[in-house]
Amino acid sequence: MNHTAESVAGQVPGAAEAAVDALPGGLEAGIEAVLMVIDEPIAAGHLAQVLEVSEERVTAALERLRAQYDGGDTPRGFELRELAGGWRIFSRREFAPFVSRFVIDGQTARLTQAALETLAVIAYRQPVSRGRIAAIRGVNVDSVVRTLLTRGLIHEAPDDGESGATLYQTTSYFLERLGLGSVSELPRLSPHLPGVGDIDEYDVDSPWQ
Amino acid sequence: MNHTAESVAGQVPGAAEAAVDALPGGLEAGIEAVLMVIDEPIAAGHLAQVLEVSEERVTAALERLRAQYDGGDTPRGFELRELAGGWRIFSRREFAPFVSRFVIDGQTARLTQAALETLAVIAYRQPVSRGRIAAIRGVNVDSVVRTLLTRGLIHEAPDDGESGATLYQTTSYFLERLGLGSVSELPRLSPHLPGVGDIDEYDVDSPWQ
Amino acid sequence: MTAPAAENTATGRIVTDDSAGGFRVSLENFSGPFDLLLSLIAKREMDITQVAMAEVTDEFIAYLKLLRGRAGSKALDETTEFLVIASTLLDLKAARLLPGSDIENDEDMALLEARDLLFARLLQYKAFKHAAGWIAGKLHEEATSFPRQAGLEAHFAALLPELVFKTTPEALAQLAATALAPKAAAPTEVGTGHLHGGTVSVREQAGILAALLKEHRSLSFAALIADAASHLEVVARFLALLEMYREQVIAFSQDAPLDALNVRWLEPDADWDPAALEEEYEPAAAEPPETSTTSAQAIQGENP
Repeated sequence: MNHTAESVAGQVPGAAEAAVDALPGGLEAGIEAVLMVIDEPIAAGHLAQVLEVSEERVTAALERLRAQYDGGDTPRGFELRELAGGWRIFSRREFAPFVSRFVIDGQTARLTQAALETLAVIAYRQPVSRGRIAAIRGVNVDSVVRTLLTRGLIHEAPDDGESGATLYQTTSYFLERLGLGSVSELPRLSPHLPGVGDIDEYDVDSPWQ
Repeated sequence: MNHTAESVAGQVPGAAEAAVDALPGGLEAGIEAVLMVIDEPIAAGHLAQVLEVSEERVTAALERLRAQYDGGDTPRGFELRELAGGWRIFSRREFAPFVSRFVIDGQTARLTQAALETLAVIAYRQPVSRGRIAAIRGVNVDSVVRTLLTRGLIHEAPDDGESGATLYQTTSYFLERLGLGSVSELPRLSPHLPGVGDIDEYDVDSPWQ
Repeated sequence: MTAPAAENTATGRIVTDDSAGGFRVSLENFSGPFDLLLSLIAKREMDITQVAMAEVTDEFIAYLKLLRGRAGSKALDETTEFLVIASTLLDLKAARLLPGSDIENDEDMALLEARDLLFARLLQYKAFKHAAGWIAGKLHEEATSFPRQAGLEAHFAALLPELVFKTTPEALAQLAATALAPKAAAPTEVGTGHLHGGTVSVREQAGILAALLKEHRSLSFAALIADAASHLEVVARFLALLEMYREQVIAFSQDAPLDALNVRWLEPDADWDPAALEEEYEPAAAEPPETSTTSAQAIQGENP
């Protein structure tokens, strides 16, 4: 997130060794120490700032850690994943049956088909108004949108000051729940849709098209 | 991802192989998976019960993990400590200066809207479990409950010995910040609000929601 | 892409009933007209791009009838959406049934455009439905991976900047009330009270007016509506006055524009009867209850 100018110094060969390098375990252990206390994904840039090394070094170290955790015959019980614009430790999926007993999750209530379809429209057309969602789905979506708001999967987009309509977009929590780094990782809509965007004046050149 | 049938069971001759032994990383990875996610120390006996192996095996595996994390020249950035009758993973002490910087820089001094709402629910329904708060708010509240705990606004209620769930209630610090003498001085809610018992009956998955 | 047929099976809404020589639709949970249309197309195993929509039109209309019969089960606007699509389908079907007329007239063009628009919207909906399936799969898959969120250790928590806490007890109570309030349930009934507003009979109001005027001979309009219980009654009395004027039992006088309107009884014959008024303002004779209501309920009963 915060790209400090000082951090770039670390990548210069022969540059003074950062304080973290002098500690047992070095940069990788330093990264792990911070990963232990975060409660949302942390960007490599933020880690670089905290640890006073370059973002490039942090990213490389994160990749090494990820490979170590996943390593070969004896992977660790946790994994390091990059999603929603940052890095975070997760329990390894195979152990979900054991871990799930310790996790209380209000999200386990499944989304209805209507909620899923509405979420899909918002994800691909964001920012988008309720009226447009309703036009695509052919039904009123007011209560479904409210459900998605309550669950933190979408939020109101910052007012563009032009149209009066409230626009909705997905949250970083949505990305976390889907394990995505950004909305650009959503799969393309069916390629069977040439020109459909024209019909209702949708933006064909939208990045999500 | 591959569920290799490789097993650690050989370490204990004659012992029946547990399900966790069949997973990649085996018992140690299973313990790690749980340790990474929990937020309070867990007893070896509890781990043994969840992982369906003997407590002796769990204790031995915990000792091996502790040695691995502390290991020689390249310790990890986290450590496994036994305290208060249980085990928990902490960030390694040597890296405290970096973690401290992260805490001081990154944290906001205000409660989020989600935290305030959760605090309100706890104030009016105390003592209350995380699961019930999640049901009322319709979202995962683990993270905000932890924030409220960290901030000293709530604490765990004395165990009632019946339900296994941890119950939360507000603290005297909470009353202090609100300028109240006791919880009974909180403004009354309108009488037509449903009792807590009714909350559970909401049809979360109504097809029309 | 997920086969529409599979989606149809998964939702299981369409039930073919050969013995009845027709089909039945179990009324639950099409999330919209596009959803239903897709299912019908899948059932006919038709390519969505083929011009064979007429074949599903009958079933769509039949579904609509059941929908209408199930009183208040759908929001009004939702039903309207179904109607819009049904009318488009009917247009398409009619065009197919009529003997080949001139191709290039405006109506045909409009029809083709309507058809293309409908297809385009259907295709679009289908794509989003597919995307929704992908999202559901990811959510399910990711639900097995739990993030570490152990929180700050005590010695780090002590470093946190002092909490800024300006919430008042009243604000907290408001938050609690909102959080604890029952979630707004989906309306189970479409309110039609505003459409009927209780029955106010013009003829009945005319009777009241006649009695008043017989007694006082001349009254202002304001006096005549002084005891009206609702706007609707005021309107009914005004309509009644117009009727009575046409019947030449009263006369109007107004000294200046926007001045008070005075109504004078003309005593045409002593026993003028408001029953003589025409019935054009009366509600249509009560129709027997929709038969489809009962049949829809019967079907529900079979498919709980």
